[in-house]
Amino acid sequence: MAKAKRKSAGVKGWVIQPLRATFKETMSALIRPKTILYPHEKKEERAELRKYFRGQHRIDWMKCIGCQLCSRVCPNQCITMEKVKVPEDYKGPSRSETDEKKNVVLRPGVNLGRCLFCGNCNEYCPTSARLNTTHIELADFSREAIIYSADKLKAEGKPTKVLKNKIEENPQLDEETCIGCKRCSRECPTRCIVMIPGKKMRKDKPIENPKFDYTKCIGCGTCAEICPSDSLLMEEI
Amino acid sequence: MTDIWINMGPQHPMTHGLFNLRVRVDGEIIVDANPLLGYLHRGVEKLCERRDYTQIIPLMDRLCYVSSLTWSHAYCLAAEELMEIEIPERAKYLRVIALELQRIASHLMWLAAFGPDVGMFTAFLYAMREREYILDMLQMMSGARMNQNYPRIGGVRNDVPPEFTDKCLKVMDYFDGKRKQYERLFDDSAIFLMRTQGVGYLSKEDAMDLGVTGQTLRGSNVPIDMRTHDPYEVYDQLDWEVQVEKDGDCYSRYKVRMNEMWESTKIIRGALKKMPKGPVRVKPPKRPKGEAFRRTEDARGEALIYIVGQGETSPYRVKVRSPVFANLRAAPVILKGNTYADLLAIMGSIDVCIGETDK
Amino acid sequence: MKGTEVAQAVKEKFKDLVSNVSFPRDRVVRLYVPRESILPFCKFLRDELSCEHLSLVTAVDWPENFECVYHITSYLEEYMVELHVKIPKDDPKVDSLSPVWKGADFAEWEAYDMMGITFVGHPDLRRILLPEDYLYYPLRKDFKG
Amino acid sequence: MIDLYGISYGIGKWFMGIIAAILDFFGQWIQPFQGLADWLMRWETLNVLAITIQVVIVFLFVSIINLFIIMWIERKMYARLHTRRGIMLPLPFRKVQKGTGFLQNLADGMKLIQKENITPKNADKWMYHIAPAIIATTSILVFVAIPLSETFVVANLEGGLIFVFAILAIAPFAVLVGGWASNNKFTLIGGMRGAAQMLSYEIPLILAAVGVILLAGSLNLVDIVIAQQQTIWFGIPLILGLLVFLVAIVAEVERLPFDIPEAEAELVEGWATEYGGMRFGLIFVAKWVRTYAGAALITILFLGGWSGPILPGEIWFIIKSYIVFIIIVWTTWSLPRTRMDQVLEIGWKRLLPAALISIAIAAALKWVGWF
Repeated sequence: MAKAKRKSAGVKGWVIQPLRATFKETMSALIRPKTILYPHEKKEERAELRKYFRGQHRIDWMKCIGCQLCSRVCPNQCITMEKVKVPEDYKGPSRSETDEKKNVVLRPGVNLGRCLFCGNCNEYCPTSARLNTTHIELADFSREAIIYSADKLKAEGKPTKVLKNKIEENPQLDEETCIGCKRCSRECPTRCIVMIPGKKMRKDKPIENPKFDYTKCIGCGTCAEICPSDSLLMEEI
Repeated sequence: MTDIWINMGPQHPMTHGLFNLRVRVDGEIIVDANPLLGYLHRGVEKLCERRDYTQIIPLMDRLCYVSSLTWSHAYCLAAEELMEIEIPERAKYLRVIALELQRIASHLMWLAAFGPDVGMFTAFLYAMREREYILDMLQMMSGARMNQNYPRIGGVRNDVPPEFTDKCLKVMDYFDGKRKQYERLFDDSAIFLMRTQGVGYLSKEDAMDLGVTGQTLRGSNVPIDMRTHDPYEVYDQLDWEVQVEKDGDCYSRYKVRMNEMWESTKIIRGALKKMPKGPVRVKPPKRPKGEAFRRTEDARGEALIYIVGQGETSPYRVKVRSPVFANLRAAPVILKGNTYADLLAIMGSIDVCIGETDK
Repeated sequence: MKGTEVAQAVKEKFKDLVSNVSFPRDRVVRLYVPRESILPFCKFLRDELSCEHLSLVTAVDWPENFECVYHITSYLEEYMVELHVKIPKDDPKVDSLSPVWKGADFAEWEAYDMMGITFVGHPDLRRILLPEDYLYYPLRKDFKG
Repeated sequence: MIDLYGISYGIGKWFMGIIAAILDFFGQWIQPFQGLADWLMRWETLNVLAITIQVVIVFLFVSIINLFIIMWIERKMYARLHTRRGIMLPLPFRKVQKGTGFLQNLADGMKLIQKENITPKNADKWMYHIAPAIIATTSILVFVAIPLSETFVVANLEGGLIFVFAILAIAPFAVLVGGWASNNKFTLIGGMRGAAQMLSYEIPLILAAVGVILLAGSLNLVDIVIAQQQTIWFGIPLILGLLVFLVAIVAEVERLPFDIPEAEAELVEGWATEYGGMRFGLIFVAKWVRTYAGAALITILFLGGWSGPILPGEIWFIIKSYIVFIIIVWTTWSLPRTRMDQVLEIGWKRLLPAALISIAIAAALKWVGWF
């Protein structure tokens, strides 16, 4: 089984060559060792590594429109939407009609115990409201402490009007089953739905069907989720 | 009866991961060996059936913590085959760069484990130090050191920052310069040669019959590399060579891996030079139908992912072929007749990663 | 060898046993074989068509039957055969390929473990990833958590 | 002349003088105290006390001061070899991590002392507990015979070299005992390997020293060094013997190229797997003490002992032995581990002939009349 030796290291190989290698490394490290003194020096704060770094989440409340898209694309279902009470004169965007009546906004909270920092939520956020910080020291003493509520993740920025449909789906209406309840138009975070009279009649009145403004639609799927008669279907653009 | 069974693992410094290698030794000679798996089984294939196509990518990253990018890439490649989409040229080059960086990082991790296996702890720290520079580059590309979640179905997550090319070339120069150091430490060290040469012999016929792939196969003089055998991305347009060694012992496997690392730097340089400008991502369809598979050369061998789609947002069946799973099959064959102390050199040269083996 | 040539060679030997031949890629051929003839078919592949390497054994749980998918590679001729075998649900048995390729037993172990397909002629068929006394086959579609 | 015995005697006499004075003072009223004071000041009592103090001084030097220094040297040295920073224990109130970490070993020792002492269920309890004690005591006992200078020596034995080799050879026996008594497969294999290695390395070790004995014409370690002062360091004509001795001493103390009895990759922690707490600490520390003993032996036999200009002899001795120790550490962390059969092969096929050649060279030199 054993085969003859092919390469012999020679006399030098017994000790001298390995010692040479380690000696060179020792000399290079004598004054400045290569290790980082961790709590004082942090690698992720180096400028060139910071651009796409995925650390702890922050949510820009002035950009977030509460569309629930992040919680939908999250592989681990670690994002839960919370209804947060706000003062009546709150100027944040993104309040669907129901929320505005109740003076609440829908904002994501993150269970960091489950989060795997994949960055999907950032990627699909239609308003780029989700920010990634370089903060990574998130360990804590209890499980409750790493469930971050919406308030804790709050960051204030400037509101934006740019909406991008990154999920690339749009709702399609099945007019046959629509009952005209208006829930979709009330819950839509971008208010891209207007109700117009449709073909079907009920009690001699036309049933109001939703009409979508696809330039504003972000494909979040809230309307399809909320529809009581399942007449909305998300379809690819 | 002088034979004794020794349980190596799951809590044993030899096992790089969680598995149990039961070894029967007669004095110092190994008579029989039997790997027992399943300590890290997470049911990835079942989990894939409950997630949609995009959400599987971070899951695939976690198949192997050492070379995560190759797995998510293999999945994306198979999914693109299923969806019948062609990705942009720049994305292909970016993927190649990321894959080769990941391959170097994975091999360095292997070297870091192989060093202590043959009793040289110094190699562990040297290799880990070099790996950190490579991981910096991956972090610059994708935003995470490990579990990058970088490839996407239809491209990559994001374009690289503009200063990436210079930084990456600098790291490659540094890494090339270190080659001499490693050769002095390993190849010129008589004790290292004593430990690896003529140890753990695997013949060419056995290697092919047992379904062994990757460096273990190439160490046994079979020049099969999926990058040229079944070309994907732009490997066929770049200038590089498949690394083969003639004698199927530990030293051959070691040499193949070492040579591959510096071959990878060559690929990265070529890809950085040739990389065109343009978009990095196209939109994939959501509900594909049909079945598809793609093979890639993982850092440990042939990775094959087989996907069946049924027109749903999540696949009907995903099957992962782990190279280490097949290579472990060869372990008892190689081990038989060697001494107990050689077990480490042999298992180290196979490069076991249990994350992808148990799935 | 191109996929079409392989299909030609296979069809000459096993005339009407081979069905549903398709070519997903240039050097890949996908075909269906009845489960009785899998062992002679694979022997033919290995001996005549120089398929040295069995990559993968997959089991898929379709609503009406099981299906075993074998990915078989030829290193020399650089092509691949994707072999499908349909297995009825009430009798999930198929011949083991371990006489043909030694490395097949590990892959078949996993298929047995996850999908409960019994491989006749396997040297040592037992649970590999799951506990020895586990009752269920988790990758079947009727397995609920 | 000031020597270790003289200093100890002085300390003892001074200390006893105080006690005797006090007793004498009370002796005015209580007669027997006067007799006791007289007895305390007798030569025999003071002699015993002086020897005790001597041993305590050597023990303190070996196991406290010297041990901390060599442990610190090794840990810091191989950290730099790994391009790391190594131990750096800051004081609790300092925020910035800047420190040499000299007290880190003390902290580690404190931790080990606090650990519970676990005995495996089916272990042979007596043997299991006695093995680390044997190793620790014999390791320190080596220094009884090792002179730091002409006068700084506890026991200037006539057959000092024989005593040192005999004491060094006991520890592998304890390795076998400890490995066997632990009732564990890994420890058993480790213990067996330790015994086999001892057999193959004891002989080249002693044979390499035979050349020195021939040249010096004495087994007394002090005489050997004085012989070197009169001629040249024996390391220069007997370079082969020096190399053999160095390799054999590394194998003897089970350091890395030859640490197969505790190959941590395959045998977890080798024969010491089952030991915990301070028993493990003793084993660990004894390894360092033995390595230093080896370095000291090389210094005495080949490198001229304490001979050197300007500085006092003890300082020269310590400097030389530390340099040898550093060389041992450097090789330790640059080489992989050999295999069991290869260790025996190196021992019997390479080192033994080399040692014999070294003896032949020494004999030839003696015959020519240069020494």
